[in-house]
Amino acid sequence: MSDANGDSRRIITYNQAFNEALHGLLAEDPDIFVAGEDVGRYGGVFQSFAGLNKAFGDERVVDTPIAEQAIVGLGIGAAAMGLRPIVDLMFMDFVMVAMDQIANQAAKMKYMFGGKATLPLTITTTGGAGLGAAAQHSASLEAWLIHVPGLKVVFPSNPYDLKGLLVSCVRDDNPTIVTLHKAMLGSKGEVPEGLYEVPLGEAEVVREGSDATVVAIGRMVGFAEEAAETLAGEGIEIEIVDPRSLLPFDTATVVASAKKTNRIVVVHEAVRSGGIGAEIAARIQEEAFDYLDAPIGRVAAPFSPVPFSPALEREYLPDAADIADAVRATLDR
Amino acid sequence: MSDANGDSRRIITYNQAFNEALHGLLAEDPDIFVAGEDVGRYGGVFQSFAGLNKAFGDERVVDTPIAEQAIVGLGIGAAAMGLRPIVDLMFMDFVMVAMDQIANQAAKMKYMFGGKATLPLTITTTGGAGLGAAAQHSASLEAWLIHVPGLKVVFPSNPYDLKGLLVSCVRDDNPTIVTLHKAMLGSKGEVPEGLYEVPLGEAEVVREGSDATVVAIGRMVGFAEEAAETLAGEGIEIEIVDPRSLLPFDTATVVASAKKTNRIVVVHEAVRSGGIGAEIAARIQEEAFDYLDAPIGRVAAPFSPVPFSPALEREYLPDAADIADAVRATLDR
Amino acid sequence: MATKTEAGIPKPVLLDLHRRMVRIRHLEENLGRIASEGRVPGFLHLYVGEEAVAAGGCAALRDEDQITSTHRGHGHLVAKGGDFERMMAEFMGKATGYCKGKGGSMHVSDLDLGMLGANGIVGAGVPIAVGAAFANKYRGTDLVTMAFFGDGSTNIGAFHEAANMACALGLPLVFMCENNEYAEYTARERVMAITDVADRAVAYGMPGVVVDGMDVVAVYEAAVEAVERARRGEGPSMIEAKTYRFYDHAGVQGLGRTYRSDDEVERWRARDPIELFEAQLSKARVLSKAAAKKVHDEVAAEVLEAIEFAEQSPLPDPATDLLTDVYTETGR
Amino acid sequence: MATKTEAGIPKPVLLDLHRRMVRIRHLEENLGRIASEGRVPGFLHLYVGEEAVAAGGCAALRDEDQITSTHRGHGHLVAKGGDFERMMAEFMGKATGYCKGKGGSMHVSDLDLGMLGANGIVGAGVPIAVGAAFANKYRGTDLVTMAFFGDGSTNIGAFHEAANMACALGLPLVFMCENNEYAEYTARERVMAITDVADRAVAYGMPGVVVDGMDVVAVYEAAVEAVERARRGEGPSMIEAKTYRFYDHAGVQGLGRTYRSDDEVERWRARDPIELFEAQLSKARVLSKAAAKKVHDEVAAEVLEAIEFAEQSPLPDPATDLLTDVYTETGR
Ligand SMILES: Cc1ncc(C[n+]2csc(CCOP(=O)(O)OP(=O)(O)O)c2C)c(N)n1
Ligand SMILES: Cc1ncc(C[n+]2csc(CCOP(=O)(O)OP(=O)(O)O)c2C)c(N)n1
Ligand SMILES: [Mg+2]
Ligand SMILES: [Mg+2]
Repeated sequence: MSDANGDSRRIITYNQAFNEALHGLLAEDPDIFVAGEDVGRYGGVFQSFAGLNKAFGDERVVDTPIAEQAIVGLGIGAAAMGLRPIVDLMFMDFVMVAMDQIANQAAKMKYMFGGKATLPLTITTTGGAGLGAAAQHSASLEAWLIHVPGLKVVFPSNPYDLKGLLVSCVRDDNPTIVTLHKAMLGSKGEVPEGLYEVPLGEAEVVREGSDATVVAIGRMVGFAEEAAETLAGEGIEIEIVDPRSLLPFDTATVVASAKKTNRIVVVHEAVRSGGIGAEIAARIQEEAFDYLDAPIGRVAAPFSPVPFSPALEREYLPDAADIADAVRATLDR
Repeated sequence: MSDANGDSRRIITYNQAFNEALHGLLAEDPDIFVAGEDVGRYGGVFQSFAGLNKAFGDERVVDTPIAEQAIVGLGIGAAAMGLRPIVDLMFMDFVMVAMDQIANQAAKMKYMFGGKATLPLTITTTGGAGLGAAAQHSASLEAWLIHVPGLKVVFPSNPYDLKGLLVSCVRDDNPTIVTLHKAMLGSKGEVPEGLYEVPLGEAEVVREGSDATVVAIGRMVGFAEEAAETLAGEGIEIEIVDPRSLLPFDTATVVASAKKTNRIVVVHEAVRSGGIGAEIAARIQEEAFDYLDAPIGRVAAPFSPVPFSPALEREYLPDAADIADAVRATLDR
Repeated sequence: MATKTEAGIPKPVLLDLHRRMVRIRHLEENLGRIASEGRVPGFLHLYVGEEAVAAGGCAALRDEDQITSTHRGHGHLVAKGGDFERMMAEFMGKATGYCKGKGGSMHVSDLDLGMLGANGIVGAGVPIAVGAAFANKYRGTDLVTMAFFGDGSTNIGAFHEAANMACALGLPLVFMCENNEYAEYTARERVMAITDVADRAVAYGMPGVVVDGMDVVAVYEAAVEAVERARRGEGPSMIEAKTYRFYDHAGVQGLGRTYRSDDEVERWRARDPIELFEAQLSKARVLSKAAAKKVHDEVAAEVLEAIEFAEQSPLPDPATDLLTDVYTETGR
Repeated sequence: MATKTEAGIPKPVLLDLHRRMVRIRHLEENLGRIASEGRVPGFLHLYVGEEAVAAGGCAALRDEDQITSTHRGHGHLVAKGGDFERMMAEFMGKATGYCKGKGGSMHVSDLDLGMLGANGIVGAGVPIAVGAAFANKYRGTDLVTMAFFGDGSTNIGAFHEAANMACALGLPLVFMCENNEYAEYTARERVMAITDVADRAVAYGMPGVVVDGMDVVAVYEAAVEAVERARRGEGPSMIEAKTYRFYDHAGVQGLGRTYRSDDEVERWRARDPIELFEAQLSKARVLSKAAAKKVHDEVAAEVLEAIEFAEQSPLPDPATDLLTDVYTETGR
C-alpha cells in the first residue's frame, strides 16, 4: 500500500509472513523440506503452508500420518543426515505428545554424542488461546522449552519478526522451535519482500519510556502497546521490551531497561506458576537488584486450564487493562 | 535400633519407607492398586515394590507393557471410575513419553468436565542424577510439573517425608506425582511404623538460622545441611526451608523466613534456566521485596544435558560447597 | 461386507436404533445451522453421516457400560443417552451445559452416563478406556467399555499402547473404529499402507472385523458379538465400521472442497444410514414412512427446545466459575 | 524356522559374519568382567547371546548405510565397524571415547559409521531411523537404514508411529526386531497377547518374517532380502529374530535369577550362536577349529589393548568439556 508521501510499504499478515518465508527458504536450499499433518496438499489447517506443495512437490512438502513422535523423529533423523527439516506440530498442545523426541532426543543428541551430531531441525507450531479452542488447543508451553538445554526457542510478536526469526531458525544448525500465536494469524504488519534474518537472542525495545519497563512476549506485546497508549494519557511513559527469542534470551537488553526505569512488569499468556515470567524476574533481580524500586510484577493467566466459554476465556487471558493495572500498581509503591 | 538411653528409634531407608507405605496403603484400601513396568513379580527395578505382588496378587500389583502413555491412561480411566491407582513411571525421564496423558488429560479432565471428574491418581517416579546414568536417565522435571494446573507435586528429601507425602498423595482426590531421588534410595532416617500423613503444601523449616535462608528441594536439602555445618564453623547461621511439596507450594513459610534473614539462596538439581528456583525467587521478591538485603541467589545445574562421565557429572551437580559459596556470596553483598 | 437385514432383531431394538440415529442427525444438523449463524463459539466437528456407528455401538451397551470418544464426540454422547439441553448449552459455552461451559464441543462428557468425554487429542481417549475397562474387571463386574476412535487415530502411539495393553491384560474393551477414510483433509491411503484398519487387530492378538458403517444393523450385530465376548471375560475385539462424514472435518461445508470430490460425497450420501434403515424398516413393515416422520418431528422439536434453553441460559460468571473445578477439595 | 546352512554364501562373507560375532562376544565378556570389578560407571546392558542378530543384520548393509540402536547397543556398533578403543574409553567415561565420555554405554554412537546412537529411551530410536531413511530417499540414493529394537519396544507408541509412517512413505527401512523374550524382568507373554512380533508387520502393510536369531546365516539371508527390497525402492520390511540374552537385563549375572529359570538359560546357551556357526563352518571346511581359535585370540588381544587404552586415557576436564557440545556454534 502507499501512504500520502507515495513511499510504498508492504503490509501483509502474520500468517502470510510465515508462508512467504517458507516459500523463500525452500526455493533457496534444496536440503530444506517441510513435513507435518495436512501441511502438504491442503496447505495446513490455517493455510500457513498454502501453495508450498504445489510449488515444491510431495517429496519436499510432505503430508504425514497423525504421529507427532514420528514427525519429530523424522526431522531428527533427516537432520542428523544433513538435511534441514521443518516439521510442523499443528497445535503447541501436541508438543506434549512428542516431548520425548523433542527434549530427550533432538535437544540432547549433540551433547550425548560428544558434539558429533549437528541437527539443523526447525519445529513450527501454533500456540495460545483466544479462539474458544478450550483446554487442549490453546497451549502456551514456552516455559517448558527454555528449561531444555540444546533447544532454541522463538515467539514472534509481529509479521516482520516472524519471517525474520523463522529464517534465522531454519538456517541455524540447532533444533529450534518457532511458535505462532494462532490468534494473531490475521494481524498485519510491514514485511520486506525477500528473505532476511532477525538474529536469535536479540531483544527489541519496542517503545521507549522512563517510568516503567514492560517485558512482554508474543501476543502480549500488542497488548502492552495498547496499555502504553492508555498510560501515556495518564502521563505514564512505559518502555516495552520484546525478547523475541526466549532461548537464547537477551538478558542484557532487559536488564539495561530495568536499570533505566527501575520498575518492571513481565507479561505472558501462560499461567503464572512456573511461567517464563519467573525466570525473567529472577534474572532481573539477580543483575539489577540495586536498581529496583518495586517488586517485579507479573501479568499472566491464573492457575487453571484454558476455559472454553468465551465469557470465561476473555477474563482468563491477560489483556491491555491488566497490564496497565500492573504498571500503575508498581508505580504506586 | 536403640541408642544409649535405650529409647528405640526406627531407622529405615528412603526406599524402604516407600515400600512400607505401599504395603500399608494396599492393605488399608481395596480400591488402591499399583501398575507399571516390572513393579509386579520382580518388585521394581530398584526393588521399591518388593513383596507387594506376592502379598496382594497380580490383580492389584500389575506388570504392564512398556507403554507409559497407556500406563498413565490406565490410571486416569480407573481413577475416573472411582479406584485409586498408583502408576509408576520407572524414571522421571519417561514422564516426557507420557506428558500428554499427564498434563493434557489427567490434569485437565476435572476442569474440562466442569468439575464432574474426580481423579485420585498417584504417579510415582525416580528422578535426579548422580549414578552415571547419563542424559536420559537423570531427569529433574519438577519445574514443568508446577506449570500444570490440576496436578499436585511432591519431592521428598528424606524417608520420613517420603512415606508421609506418599500416603497423603494416595489419599488425595487429585492427580499427584511423587518423585523419589534415585541417588537417595539407600539413605536412612527415622520412620514410624504405621501410616501417617505429611500434609501437602506445608514446608518444613529443617534448621533455624538468622543470617540467610536456603530453600532447598529433594536431595539438595541434605547438601544444604552439610553446608550449614561448614558455615556454622565460620560463624554463619543459615536457616534451611524444605518446601517438601512443590505444588501446592507453601509460599508463606518461605516468605516468613526471607523476612527473618533477609538473604536467600534457592537450590535445586535441575538446570537453572526455567527451573523451580525462578518461581520461588519471583514469589519471594513479590512478597518480601522490602526485606531483601541482597539478590536472591540460585544454585542449580549449569545449562547442559546431564553428562555421563562421573568426572563431569560430579562437577555438574550442585553440592554442599556450591551452596556454601552462594551463601557467602549473598552475605558479602 | 454384505448388508445385514433387520431379521431376527426385536422390533423395540430396531426402533431404538432408528431413534438414536435420528437424534444424532437432528442435533448435528441444527448445531451446524446455528454455528454457521455464528451462535456457537470454538471448533465444531460434526458427526452427520456416521450415525450408524455410534447408534449401533451404544445400543449394544448397557447404561452402566462406559464409552470413550474423540474430537467428534457429539454423536457418541447422544447415542449413550446425552441430554440435548445440556449439550447445546455446553456447545454455546453456557453455565447450564454438561461442563458448565468449561469444556465445549471437544470435551463434552457425562460420567453419569458412562461417557468419559470427547477428547481434543487424537488417540488419547483410548488409554483412558483401558483404565475404565480395567476398573470393570478389577471390581469383578461384567461391565464393558467401548472406545470410539477414527481411522487416523490408529496411526498414533497412544492407540497402539492401549490396544496392546488391553489385550495383554485381557480387558473387557471393544475397539470401535470409525473409518471415514480421512484424517482432517488427508486421505487414508496417503498416510496408511493398509486398507482395512481391522487388519491391525492381529498385531495385538484380538479378533478384528470390518462392517458396513452405513448399515446400523450390521454395526449393531458386530457390536453385540464383541460386547458379549468382553462380558464373558474373553477380552477385547476390534470393529472397523466403514463410514463417511457428510460435512467437512470442521464446520458445515460439505461440498466444493479440494481434498475430496463432490462425486465421492454424493456417492456416500446416497447411502445415508438413516434413509437406508428407514427403507428397510418400512419394507419390513416395522416402521412406516409416516411413523418415521413422526420420530423426526418429535426429535426436531426437542432440538429446537434445547437450543432455546441454551440461548436463554446464563453464561458462566468469571468471578465465581473461572477458578473452580481445578482441584477436588475433599480429601478422603 | 529351519536352520539355514551356509551353502551358497561366499566364504569371505561367512568369515566376516563369524568375526563380527566374535568381536561382539569378546568386547562384551570383557566389559562385563571389568564392570563387575567396578571399573565401569553407570548402567550396562550386555549383548552376549544375541550376536547373530547384529552381525547378520549389519553384514547385509554397506558402510554408508545407517542403523539405529537401543539401550543394548554395543553389539550394533561393533557389527557396524565400531572401534574397540573408542568404545571402551566411552564406557569408562574417558575423553578419548566416542562421545568424549558424555554419552556412555546408553548413548555410544558413531555417525561416521552410520551408527545413529544407542538410545536410553525404549522405542525412541525407530522414529529417528525413519528420518535417516527419509533422507536416503530424499537424496535419491539407494542407501538403506536398519532399525534394531527389542520385543518389548514394540509395545510403545514411538515404534508404532515410526512403522506406520515408514510404510506410508515407502521408505528404505528394515525393521530388525531382537525378540529375546523379555523386557527387563518381565516375560514377553505377560505383556503381549501374541507370540511373534513379526505378526505386527501386517498392521502396517509390510512383509514380516521370523528367523532363528541364533543362526547368523538365517538372519543374514533374511536381512539381505529385506535390504535389497529396500534398495529397489519397494519399501520397509520387518524381521523378527528369536534370540536370548545370556546375561541379566543389566550387569553380568546370568543364572540364579527369579524371573527366568536357569534351565531356560541353559537351553538357550546350548544354542550359542557362535558355537553353532563354528560347528557349521568346520563341518563345511570353511573354518577349522584352529583357525576359529586364532580369530578369538586376535580379537581377545585387541579387546585387552582397548581396555588398556581406555584405562590410560584421560578423563574429560569439567573446566573445558562440561559445557561444550550443547549447541553447534556455526550458523549457515
Ligand atoms: C495428537 C493430535 N494430533 C493432531 C490433532 C489434530 N486433529 C484433530 S482431528 C484430526 C484428524 C483425526 O482423524 P480421525 O482419527 O480419522 O478422526 P475423524 O476426524 O476422521 O473422525 C487431527 C489430525 C489432534 N487433535 N491431536
Ligand atoms: C520409554 C522407556 N520406558 C522404560 C524404559 C526402561 N527400560 C529400559 S530397557 C527396557 C526393556 C526393553 O525391552 P526390549 O525392548 O525387549 O529390549 P531388551 O532389553 O530385551 O534388549 C525397559 C523397560 C526405558 N528405557 N524407556
Ligand atoms: Mg477419519
Ligand atoms: Mg527383549
